[in-house]
Order: sequence, then C-alpha cells, then structure tokens
Amino acid sequence: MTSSPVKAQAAGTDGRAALKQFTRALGVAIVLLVIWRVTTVGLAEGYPVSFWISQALNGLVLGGVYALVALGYTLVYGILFMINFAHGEVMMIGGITGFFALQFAQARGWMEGPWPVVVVALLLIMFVGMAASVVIGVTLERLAYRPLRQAPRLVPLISAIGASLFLQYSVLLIFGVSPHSYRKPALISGGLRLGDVFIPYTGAIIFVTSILLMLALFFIIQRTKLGRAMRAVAEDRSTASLMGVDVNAVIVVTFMLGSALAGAAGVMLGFHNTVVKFNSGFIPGLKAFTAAVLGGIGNIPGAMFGALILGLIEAIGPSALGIPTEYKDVIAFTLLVLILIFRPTGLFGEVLSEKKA
Amino acid sequence: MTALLSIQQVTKVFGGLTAVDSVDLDIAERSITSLIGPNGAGKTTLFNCMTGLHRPEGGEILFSGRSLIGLRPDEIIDRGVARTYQNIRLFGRMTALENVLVGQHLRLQASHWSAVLRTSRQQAEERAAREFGRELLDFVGLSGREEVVSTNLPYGDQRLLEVARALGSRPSLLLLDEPAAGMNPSETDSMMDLVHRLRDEKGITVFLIEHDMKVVMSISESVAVLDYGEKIAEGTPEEVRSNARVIEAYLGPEVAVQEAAVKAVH
Amino acid sequence: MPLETATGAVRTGLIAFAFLSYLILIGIPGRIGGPALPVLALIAALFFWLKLRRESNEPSREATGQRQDSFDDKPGWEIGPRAASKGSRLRDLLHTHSGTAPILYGLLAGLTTGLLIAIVSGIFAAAMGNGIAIQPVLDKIVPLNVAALIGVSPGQIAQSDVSFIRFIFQVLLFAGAGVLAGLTAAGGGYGLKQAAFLDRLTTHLSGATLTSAGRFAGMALPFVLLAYIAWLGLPGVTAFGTNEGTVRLLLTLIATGSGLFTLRLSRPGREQMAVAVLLGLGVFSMPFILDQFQNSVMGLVFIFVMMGLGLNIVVGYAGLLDLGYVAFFAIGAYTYAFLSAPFSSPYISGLLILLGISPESPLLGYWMALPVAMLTAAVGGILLGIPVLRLRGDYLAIVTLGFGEIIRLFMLNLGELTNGPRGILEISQPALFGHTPVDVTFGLLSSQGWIFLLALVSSALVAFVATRLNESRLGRAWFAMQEDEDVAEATGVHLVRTKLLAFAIGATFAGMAGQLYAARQINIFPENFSLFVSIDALALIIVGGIGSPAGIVLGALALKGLPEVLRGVDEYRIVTFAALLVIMMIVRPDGILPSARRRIQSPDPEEAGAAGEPELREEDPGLRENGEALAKGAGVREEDP
Amino acid sequence: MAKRLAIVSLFLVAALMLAACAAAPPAAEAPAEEAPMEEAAADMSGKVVIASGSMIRIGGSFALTGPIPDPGLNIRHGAELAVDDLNAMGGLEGFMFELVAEDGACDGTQGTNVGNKFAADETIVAVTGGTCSGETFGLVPILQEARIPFVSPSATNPDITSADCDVCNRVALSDALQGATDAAFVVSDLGITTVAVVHDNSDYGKGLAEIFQNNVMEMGGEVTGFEGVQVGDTDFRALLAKVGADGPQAIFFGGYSTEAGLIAQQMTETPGLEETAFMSVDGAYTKQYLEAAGDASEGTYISFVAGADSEEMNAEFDAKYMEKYGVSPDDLGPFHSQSYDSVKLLAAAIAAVASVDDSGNLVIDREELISAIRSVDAFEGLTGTIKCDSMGECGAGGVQIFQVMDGDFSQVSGFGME
Repeated sequence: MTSSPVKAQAAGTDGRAALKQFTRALGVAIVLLVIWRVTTVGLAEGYPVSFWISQALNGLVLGGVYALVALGYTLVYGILFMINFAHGEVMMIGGITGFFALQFAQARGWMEGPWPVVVVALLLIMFVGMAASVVIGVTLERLAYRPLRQAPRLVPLISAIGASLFLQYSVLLIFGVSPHSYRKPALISGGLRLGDVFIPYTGAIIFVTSILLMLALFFIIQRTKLGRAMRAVAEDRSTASLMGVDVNAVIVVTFMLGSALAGAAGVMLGFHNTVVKFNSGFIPGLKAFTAAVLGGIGNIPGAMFGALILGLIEAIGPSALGIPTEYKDVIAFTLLVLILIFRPTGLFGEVLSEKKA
Repeated sequence: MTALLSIQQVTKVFGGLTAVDSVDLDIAERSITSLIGPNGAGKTTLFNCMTGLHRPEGGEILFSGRSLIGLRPDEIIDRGVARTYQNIRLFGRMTALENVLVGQHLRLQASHWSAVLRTSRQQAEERAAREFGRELLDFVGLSGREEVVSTNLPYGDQRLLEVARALGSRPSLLLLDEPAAGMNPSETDSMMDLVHRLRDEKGITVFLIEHDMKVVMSISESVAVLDYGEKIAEGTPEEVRSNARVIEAYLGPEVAVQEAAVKAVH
Repeated sequence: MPLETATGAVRTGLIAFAFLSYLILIGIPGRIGGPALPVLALIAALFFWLKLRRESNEPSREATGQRQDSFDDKPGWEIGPRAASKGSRLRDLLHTHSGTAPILYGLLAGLTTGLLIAIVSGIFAAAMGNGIAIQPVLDKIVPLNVAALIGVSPGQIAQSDVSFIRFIFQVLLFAGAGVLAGLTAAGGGYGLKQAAFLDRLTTHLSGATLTSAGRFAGMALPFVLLAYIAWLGLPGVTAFGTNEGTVRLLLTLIATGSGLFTLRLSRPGREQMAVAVLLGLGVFSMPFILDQFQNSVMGLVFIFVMMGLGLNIVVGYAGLLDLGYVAFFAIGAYTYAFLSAPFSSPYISGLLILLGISPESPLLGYWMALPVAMLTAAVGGILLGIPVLRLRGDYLAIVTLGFGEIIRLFMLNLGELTNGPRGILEISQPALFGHTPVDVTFGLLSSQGWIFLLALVSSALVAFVATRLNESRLGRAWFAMQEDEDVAEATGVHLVRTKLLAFAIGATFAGMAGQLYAARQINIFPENFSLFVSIDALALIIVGGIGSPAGIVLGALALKGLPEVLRGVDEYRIVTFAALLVIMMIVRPDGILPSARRRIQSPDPEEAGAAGEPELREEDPGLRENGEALAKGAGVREEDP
Repeated sequence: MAKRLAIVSLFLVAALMLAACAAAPPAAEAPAEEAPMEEAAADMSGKVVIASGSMIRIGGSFALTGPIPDPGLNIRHGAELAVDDLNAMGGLEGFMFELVAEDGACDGTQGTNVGNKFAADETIVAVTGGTCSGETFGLVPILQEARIPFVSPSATNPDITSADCDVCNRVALSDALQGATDAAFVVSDLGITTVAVVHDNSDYGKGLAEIFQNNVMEMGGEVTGFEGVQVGDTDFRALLAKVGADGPQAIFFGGYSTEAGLIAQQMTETPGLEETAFMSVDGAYTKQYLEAAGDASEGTYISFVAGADSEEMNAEFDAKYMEKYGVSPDDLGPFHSQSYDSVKLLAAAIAAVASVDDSGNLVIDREELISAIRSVDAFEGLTGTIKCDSMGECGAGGVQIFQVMDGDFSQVSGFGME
C-alpha cells in the first residue's frame, strides 16, 4: 500500500475532473477567441461578401483535390493499416503523364478542334493519367508493401518513405528538373464571372469531378460485391480469407482505386495550376494525409469532409484571422491538433477507432 | 462482517443499451464470490466499472469504505483492486518475470535518477522485486518459466501469469475474469486450487466471473447472477442453483418449465 | 522445355528489360561511358541468376506440400534458423535443373531482354539520327547515353551511322548473359559454392557459429581498418588518388560498424570487457586520426545517433510514433543560437541592450548553454506531450508531424525573433578549457574533430542514460504501455507521467543534439529543420533496429554516413538511398542489429498471439481481439459515450 | 550484457572528458576565438603543389538536389563550360583544369559537408559556389579556416561578403542594388503608389522583398500587404484574393520562376487583380517563367542583374551550352553566365599567382591567391567587366528591367539603356 492513499485519492479525483474541466474551458476559450478575432478582423478589414465567397470557392477547389488524394490514404489505411506515404507521388505521376498526354493531343491538334473533340481528348488525357497512377500504385504495392505485410507497422512506413523519395527523384532524373507547364485548351481557360466572384472553369471541373468520383467510390464500396469484399478485408483480413475472399486481389483493387483517384487529381491539378514537377505531389500528399486524419482515417466520408474543411480553412483562415498567409499551414495544423484533442479519433472516426485506432 | 467492496445501484449505458442496470452487490472481506450470467449479461462491464476502464452513469462503488468512482485505473489498483482479463492481455513480448515486475510497478519507489546512477538502494529494490516476482511465479505454479516470453507460454500458463501479474501489486481484492475459460480439466483443478490458496494463504478477497458451473459451485461462498445487466439472484451456490429465474435466464423459459416439470416428477 | 517455364523465362526477360530501361532512362549508360553495354549485360545476368535460384525453390516447396500462403510472401533472405534450409533448396536446384533447362531458360530470358533493348535503342538512335531531340521529354536520353548503350560514338548516332550488326550484337550479348546465368545456376558447382558461402557468412554474422580463428579475424577487423585509416592519414601516404577522402570515410564507417558486430561476436565476460575497452579507445581516437571531411561527416553521424537514441525512447521504448521530432532538435539549436551568436534579431538585441549586455558578444558559452538548451527542449517535449496524451497510433504521428512543421514555420516567419529565412549566423564554437581545441591539442584536433569528439561523448552519455532507464522500472512501464496501454494503466502505470517522461527525455536528447548541430553548422536556418530531419531520424532507428542502441549507431552510419560516400554519384545519390531503404525494409524489417526484445517478436503480432496456443486459436475470440489490439499498437478501449 | 559493458566503458571515458571540460571556464570570451582562427590559418597557409600531369582542381558547390535543382544544374553547366573553355585554350602552363562538382543541395548542412570535403582535400585550389545563400553560409566558415577562396555566382544575400571574411567573393550582385532599382522603377517610372509585396520565404526572395518594401516606403509609396508563400506551392488564389482585396496597383514578388509565373497567371483569375501590374526579380528571368505564366506573362516586369556583356561572347556561350547540354541556358534558370565568369575569374587569379617550380610542378600559394582575387581588375567576362573590391564584391553590370512583350523579355529600363 502506498503511504497516503487518502491524499492520492483526493488528488486523483480532483485532478481528473479538473483536467476535464480545464480541457473543456480551454475549448470554449479557444472558440470564443477565434470568434472574437474573426469578428474584429472582419469589421476592421471590411471585406465584401464577394471576397468571402471567392475565398470559399478557392477553398472548396483545394478541398476537392485534397479529398481525392485523401481517399487513397484512407482506403489503404482502412484495409492495411499503413500510411502509404508515397501516395502523393502517385498523384504526381498522374500529373506528369497527363502532361505528356496533353502534349500528344496538342501535337495532333485535338485541342483546337470542336468542343466534343476537346472534351473527349480531355477525358482521354485524364484516363491516361489515371492509368499511369494505377500502374505505379499497384507496382508500389507489389514491390514495396506486399513483402512487408506482416512486419511491424513502422516498417512499411519507412518503406513507403523510401518509395516516395525514389519516385520523386526518378521522375527528376528521367524527365528533368524543369517544371512541366500544362497549356490549357481554350475551352477550359478562363472562367465564370458572377459579379465580383470569379470561378475558373478548371476549379469548377475539379470540384464537380471530385464529387462525382467520390460518389462512384461510395457506390462501389457500399453496393458492389467488390465493395463488400473490401469491407470484409478491412474488418478482419484472415477471417475474410477464410470466407473465400481473395485478400491479395482486394488489396490490389484498393490500391488501384486509390491510385486512380489520385491520378485524376494529378491531371486536374495540372490543368488548374498548370505546373507539375517531380516534387509537386509531396505537399498536397501531406495535406491530404492531414485531411484524412482530420476526418478520421479509414473513414471515407470523413476523408471527404476533412479535406473540404482543410481546404476551406487554408483559404479563408488567414484572411479571417487577419494574419499573414504564410501561416496558413500553421492554421491547418493547429486546427488538426485542436480537433484531435477534443475528438482524438478525428471528426468521423469513432466507429473505426474503437477497433483499430 | 463488513463488506470490503460495496457496489450500489451501479448503472452503465452504451449508446441505447443498458449493460449494467442498477446493480447492488456486497463482497465480504476474505470471501470468494462468483459472478455468473449468460454471455452479454454485463459481467465484464461491471468489472470494467470497478477498475476504472468505464465510468458508470450512476451508482457508487465503495472499496474499504471509499469511492472508486472517477479514479483512474492506476489509482484503483493502487488502492488494492487488481484484475485479470477474459481475453488474456499479457504484455506479449515481455518475459513472465517482467510481466510480474510491471505488476509491481507502483510498489517500487526508486527514482529515475537513481536508476540511471544505479544507486545501491535502487539495486536492492530491484533485487527484492525480482525475488518477490519469482515467489509469485512459484506461488501460481510457474517456477522455472521466469525467462519465457509470455506469448510463448501455453494458454493455461498465460492465465496463471495474469494472476501473478495482478498479485504483483499486492492487492487486497482480486477480480478474476473467467480464470478457467478454455482450460482442460486438470488445469481447471489447479486454477481452483490457486483461488483457494489466494484466499487462504494470501488473505486476498476473490471476486470472479466464471462460466464453468463446476468451478463456480465448488469454490464460491457466494454467487451473484446477472442477466441483461440486472442482478437476478444472489446467495450461496445452492440457493442460486435452484433459483427459477436463474434457470430461466440460462436455459430459456421453455426449458425452465420442462426442468421444473421433471423436478416435480422426481 | 515446358511452356510454363518458357513463359516464365520471357517474363524474367521482361522484368530485366524494365529494370534496365529504368537505368537507361536515368542516364546510367552515359555515365558509365564506353563499356556500358557489357555492364548492363552483367547486371542482367546477375538478375537471371537470382531468378533461376528462386524459381528452382518453387518445386521443393510444392513437394513438401507447403502451399505458399499469400500472407508470407517473403523473399527467401531470412537468416538464422531458416537459413539452414537453404542448403537443401540449393540441392533441389541441382536436381531440377541438372540438364539444359536453366541454360535454355537463361537464353530465352536473355533474348527477350536483348531484343527489347535493341529495339528501343534502335528507335532512340534512329530518332536522334534524324535530328529529333528526345531530350526535352526524357532528360537523360542524350546522344552520349544512347551511344554508350549501343556501343558506338555519339557522332555515329548523329550521322545515323550505326550498322545493323550493332543491334544483333546487343541481342547476342544479352542472350549470352542469359546463358551465362543458366550455366552458373546449372553447373551448380560455382553457384552452389558461392551461395553456400553467402549463407555461411550471414549465419556467422548473426552470431550462430564461427570458428575461433574466423571469430578473431572478424573481431580484429575494426582495429585493422582503423590502423589502415590512420596509416592513410599519415603525411606522404597516398592511395586511391583523388578518392582518398571518400575511401577513408567509407573505411571509417565500416570500421565503426564492424566494431558493433565485434562486440556481439566476443564472448561475454572478460573478453567482451577487453573488446569494449579497446573499441572505446579506438572510437575515441578517431577524431584525432581523421581529416576534416571525415570528422565532419562522423560528427553529423553521431549527432544523429543522439537524435536516434532520443527518438528511440519515444518510438522504440514507449511506442509513441513521433514524426515531428525535429521540433526539439530545432528548439535546442535555436536556443543555443540565441544564446551564443552575435545576433541581429531586433527583439533579442533590444532586450539585451535593455539589460545592459552587449548584443555583439555571446551571452553564454557552449557548456553554460547546454542545460538551458536541454531544459527548453524538455519543456517543448512536455508542451507537445500534454495535448497528444489521448491520441494513439497514426493520429499521434500526424499531430507530431504538424507540431514539427509549426515550429519550423514559426522559425521561418517570426522574422523579428529568429531572423526568418536568413537564419542566425556566427554561432560560437564550444571551447576546450576556454580555448579552441586546435590550440590546446597543438593542431591534433581540428574544429570538426572536436565536434565529432563532443558528439561521441554526448552519444555515449545519452546511450548510457537511455539504456539504464530502459532497464529500470520506467523502461518496463514504457514497454508495458507500448504493449497494451489500457492494461498497463490498470496494472498501475501512470500513463500521463510515463508518456510525458518519454516525450521530455526524448526531447532533451534532441535538444542536446540540436545544440551541437548548431555549433557544427555555425550558421543555422529554418530550412535545416524540415520534416526530412524527422524522417531521417525515424528511418535510422528503424533501419538500425528499433530499441537497440548499437543498431541506432549502425543506422546513423548507414543513413547519414553512406550518402556522403555516395557523393561521387551525386545526382543518383537520393535514388540509390531511397531504393536501399525499401530493399532494406524488405530484406531485414527488424533492422540491421535488432534489439533482443525485438527479435523475439514474430512478424505479425496477431499470429504471435495465437502461436503459443494453436488448439485454442479458433475458439477464443478474445485472444484474437487481444492480438488485434497488439497489432494496432493500442488497446481496445471503448470511448466513454 | 555485452552492450552494457561497452556502454559503461564508453561512459567512463565520456565522464572523464566531460569532467575535464566542465572544469574549463565557459566559452563566454568566445570572440577570442576569431584571432586563433587566423593564427591557425597562418599555420595552414601552405602552397598547393600540383605535380605535372595532375589537374588544377576547382571545387564547385551546386544545388543539384533540394528545392531548386534547376538553377543549380544550370550553374553547374556554366562552370563546366568555363572549365572546357579553359582547357580548350591549353589550360595553364600545360596544366588542365578540373571541376570537382558537389551537391550543396541549397542547404546549410550540405553546404557544411561540401565545405569540409573541400577543406580536407588539399588539392582543391579554389571553389565556385554555392548556389544558394544558405548553402554558401555553410561553406563560409570552413573555407575561411581552410584558406580556400571561393567565388559564388548566385548567392546574393548581402551578408555573404563581410570584412571578416577574406576568402568570400561573389560575381552576383548583392540584392540590395536590385531591390532599390526595382522600387525606383515601380514608383518613379510606372508612377505606382500602392504595391503588395509577396515573397517565397527563401532567404533570397524574402530578403529582396524586404529591401524592395523599405525602398518603396522611403520613396513615399504605400505597401498594402507583405505576404509569404512556400517554394513549391502552386495554388496562390487564396493569397491573391486576400492581397487583391486591398486593391494594389502592382504586385511585387521576390522568388523564383515557377512561383512567379503561377502568381502572374492566377492574378488574371482574381477579381480586382486582372489589370494589376506584376513585377518579379532575377530569379524569375527564365523561359520557365514565361511558360508557367502563359499568356498572363504579357506586360509583366522582371528585373535582372546583367553586365555590359559583349553580345558576341554571350552568343558563343549560348551556342556551346546548347551544343553540350541540348537546351538553351535560359531554359534552366539564371546565373549560368555568372557561374562561367566565377570559374574564369578564379582561373585568372590562379594564373596570376601560379608558378612552375624546378621539378615541373605547379605551385600556387593560397594566401597570394586570396589576395589576387581581390585585386582582379578589368576582367572581361560574360557579365561584363569584372572588378573586385576589398569586400569580395565582384559583380559587374547593373540592374535591367524587362517587360514581357510577345512572349519574350524586352528591356524597358535600367542598366545599358539611356
């Protein structure tokens, strides 16, 4: 027995309750502080409403890209419980391949053709980018991750980091150091002007396409036999294999789906921001991973909402809080920390977290 | 006789499901009490409430007259309530002895600085802890297995090791969650013997969950029955065995009626 | 030859082609120059040979009725107990491929590769001959590269003056490589001997068996190397031409690394003690022997050893995955920089002037600043620790990563305090008895040697403290927490205190490392503290062997030392490193020198949980749950509703 | 057990060392260290003796990996061409030059490693580099101690050269000049009064942005915002929306081509910034900028540090570059001419002090070489007539302002124009 159990008890109960109270108070204080800051800044700066709408649209587009990439993280995590650190590079491969496909299409003059030709060509370019990403994603799984499925969980992470660096610098060596600039066809350059709000066509395409792709993914996972197999493997790999699910095939398909989404994101981002190079997947990859965790990793709607929230915060945060934009990542990460303090398994993560987190 | 542990009106709700519903239970000092009930009756949840893993929505748990509600698990074990787990949860990569040493964790006083400097006091304490650890392993019947990594131990031995680890904290109340589950008859016998020795030689009050009725009936002095989170019976093994609600809970209403009929015929 | 084997051979050829294409695309032939073609063929031959060796294992596996489960699809590189079975596999190889089969296999594979290479290089050559530049698309496909690939001069390529025979020759060369591989595999004698030798070597390295003569030879290796390094350093002794510095560095890395193996090889007791003392003397003599370049690299290596040892407490002992460890490294470095640089940051200079201290002279010297830097880092560790106490696994990883980035962004953007991206310049050097080490040691110890020496001493100290703590009840509590957090708490481990201690101690060590790093760099910038430092630190403890101090030293040697040796291939440095990292993880996932505890662990905790009790494994759901909890590195806890 | 013994023994030694050190007085009097540094230098100041048949080795620290590998490679190419040219002209007294290229990765740590490698190699005569200022700061203290002079082609941070460092030289012009010229152009020539300043958070970009900002304010202009981005970012729309809300007449960006091009392009998509002028600095004086900005580059302003170069020399250089590397030098980035000049400058200084001894070895006195660089006067380089001052500033020429017209840069103001 310890020397003074009574004292320990008092300290323990009080301490615990106090900690909880303190956390709660802290949360309220932070929220109030943010509201106060946003209000005062908003009043002082007097930005017009159109400004906020523009920023929100910027954020949604950014969020759409993050979401497509975040889904790849979350899918793989849901099934293998590993962070596919090279996923951002899979996206970059999509972007680079899309660039060459675009070059090809331009050389053929498809981009100057009537609009149905351009649309078909654009879809083809996106498809080529997605296919390249799928090839890389599946190769990655086969060579760098499959042999490590039984290893302690840090090992595939390091392997993934190695793969990430390998892909980045291979692209650098093969395709050179210079960035590759997408040249948008006339059809999708410019944008829609609604008063003081400007919506770039590419931005709108990204947002709509990402929502459509996510719906398609949701459908695949919820409604198809394949989706059932994926969920079964996510639940319990060995039981699923006993039930006749080909676990390897399911994992490969998971990587294919995630990589295809990332490839699509890569190509669309290429058209939107016009520049791709060897390291242009790293930062979006990191952000998308953050988004996946924000929403509760392993949870598909969570990844989508996490990504949109992250995008919005990055776009609106600095203006709303009246601080320089170089702090946008600080705001994003602080938000992540705060959310995880109050919801340790992310916004939507509770279902999975009980079992797997 | 005063109750060492007194559970009063404890209620625990998960979502919409009331896992433990206003349970009252007293455990006498130096007694062996069993908690039985069908799967999902809320037995383990009650244990979890007692050891701080869950915080009950209502009620009070008094140990030696002081409340355990709201304490952290490590504070509760410090008070003298130790437990084992239904699904063995040993520290898998540690040796048997190391597991027991972790069990003694909060009974060791040496500071971390003294550990870095290896002061004679710290060394003496470590030696004593190892000695006591070996004694405990001996006591549960695991002598000679000190250096075996715990996942490599046979199943029955893993259960014994959990008991030894719990004993490391020198508890006055030991909660055993299905100690004989999955054991063969001879292992079960030695587990029963161990439970008796815990009480008789160490003076520890034992409160256990068990499914094996043979074990329950032969070692318990008192039995409580949970069904759907409610306590439906309490008493000596004999009383509980003949309780109609208990039979119903275990075997379903029709069977209970049949049994009653059979009994009546005899 | 059965059709199946033929398709297998073609597949092998295709894979070899894919790999060689990669080498061609990144410009390796151009880099090798003239003899590129034979080198590529040799690489192909080696690949074919490995493939033949593996393919020949398949029948034996089927024969014993062991269906290869998809889950243990691991290459046969295991050492230790499993290595013993290799001998028999090799014998199988001789039986199954005793005839011409492997030669035909090799021939077919080689023809496939050769044909494809010929076609592709032909296309490149034709394009370039017709004045089409491929380079804007494929950066390294310059005439030089293609020329080396075909074995002609760039001028011939430009003038389309490449005879068809060249391409036939290419195909034949690769076919020959395939035949060579087949012969080697089938002829057996040579291949078997070589393979058996490799097997024996790996067995020896794992410490299983070794003749005493071999053992002593092995143990003498680091000392022999050290002597050789010292001899090379003598004035007037030259070898290896302009590569001498690099060769000496490589030898230094090998000597240090082999010293760790020597320690494992020596018999416990007096022998080990003697070896340890000798090794200690050897290592501590290095700063005096090496030149500035090697000293500076070794200094960095041991700074990262300190980092690794600190991170190992957090990740290896306490099981908390921390991806933002660089934050504490940065805090240590910046703390020292603030204290010791004649610094122009408006805030700090203003404060100093206010206090009547001249901002031009450093506030504190290295030794006085040390406790301050350590304390600041420790406080940082606790501040990070408190909010993340409830987080587990990957949530913890991303939050710590965010924390690291936040610290870096603050250093970058708080220009008034940290001078922003322009960094802090002229950080003062640690003194030795109040003088520079060069003076005190009469030039024996260079400034970089002094840093190396300090890094060595600090690493030894850190290793000592970390090991002692790990062997105490705190170490057991960390380990218990790593195994099962809930049970650890229910067994009496105060989670908050134990976790915070891990964070604080780990951070303290990183702070020490950061301070030394600042002293080594003299000028520091926020960019020195990017995410990659965290990744490096994590990678080195995993490559070396998590939980094992010796492994961490080895990991640091490999990850921070080897890239410096690879400087000669500058642009291929990172690709090589990255590929090695992946291969390393596949070949030895437990690290080069895993800790004893780590080795016990079977690869999959889920399997491990059940392995002890086969007969009950299906019946008891709890056991699975338990295993699963372990597998996820966390316990099963229902959140309080 | 084994490990513990080893660690105990290591610790014993460690404890001894530490005790010894702790007993020493703290290094608070550290300024004293600078004097010994020079003394040590005097001890080490030897001569480089190059045996006949060996090469004159010049080290090069280039940012071949890291955040900006493109300009790094470009600068390396420039240096390689200089060495080729030197050797094509017969080298020096029959001795050929060799470039020992190392990857400084635009990073202080790598810079330190490279510096130490050069310092340890007694055959290294001089160094060209580093590419980035951070990397160069890594080189400075080490080369200073080793008495190896360096000439950086592209490190423009004003603090690179100082009175304390006699081996530090550069042919790049300090950012101070460019920032001031740009500000004068924007405020006086364009008559713009409100400017938003954006930088890329590199020491180079942020430094220039700050100098520009200060100059604009001194001249009575208003700076409506000062914001940073990260190298590698590609979406600046949120930033531009925020900047644009203040309605500046111009945006000034301190940083490199890709980011500059993307900002110029995305400005056209930002309400309120469609007609705003855009100006960037020499880091963006590349084809990549034009590509990244696309049509949006029309009418934007870029400043560049150029010399009174002979067209002829530059055309010749460009042709050689194209021939050897298959790309035009401007495709990869700026500073190739400076890099070429830095090597040629070093070679000229070496030629001035080197002598052949009796046994046919080439002897170069390090101290003499260090002062020879400072006394270079009227050296004809690609960037103009180079003259080094006592601080090691060897940059020639001045700042030119270009405007993009019809997809190419055409000079509108600055050095070389009336």
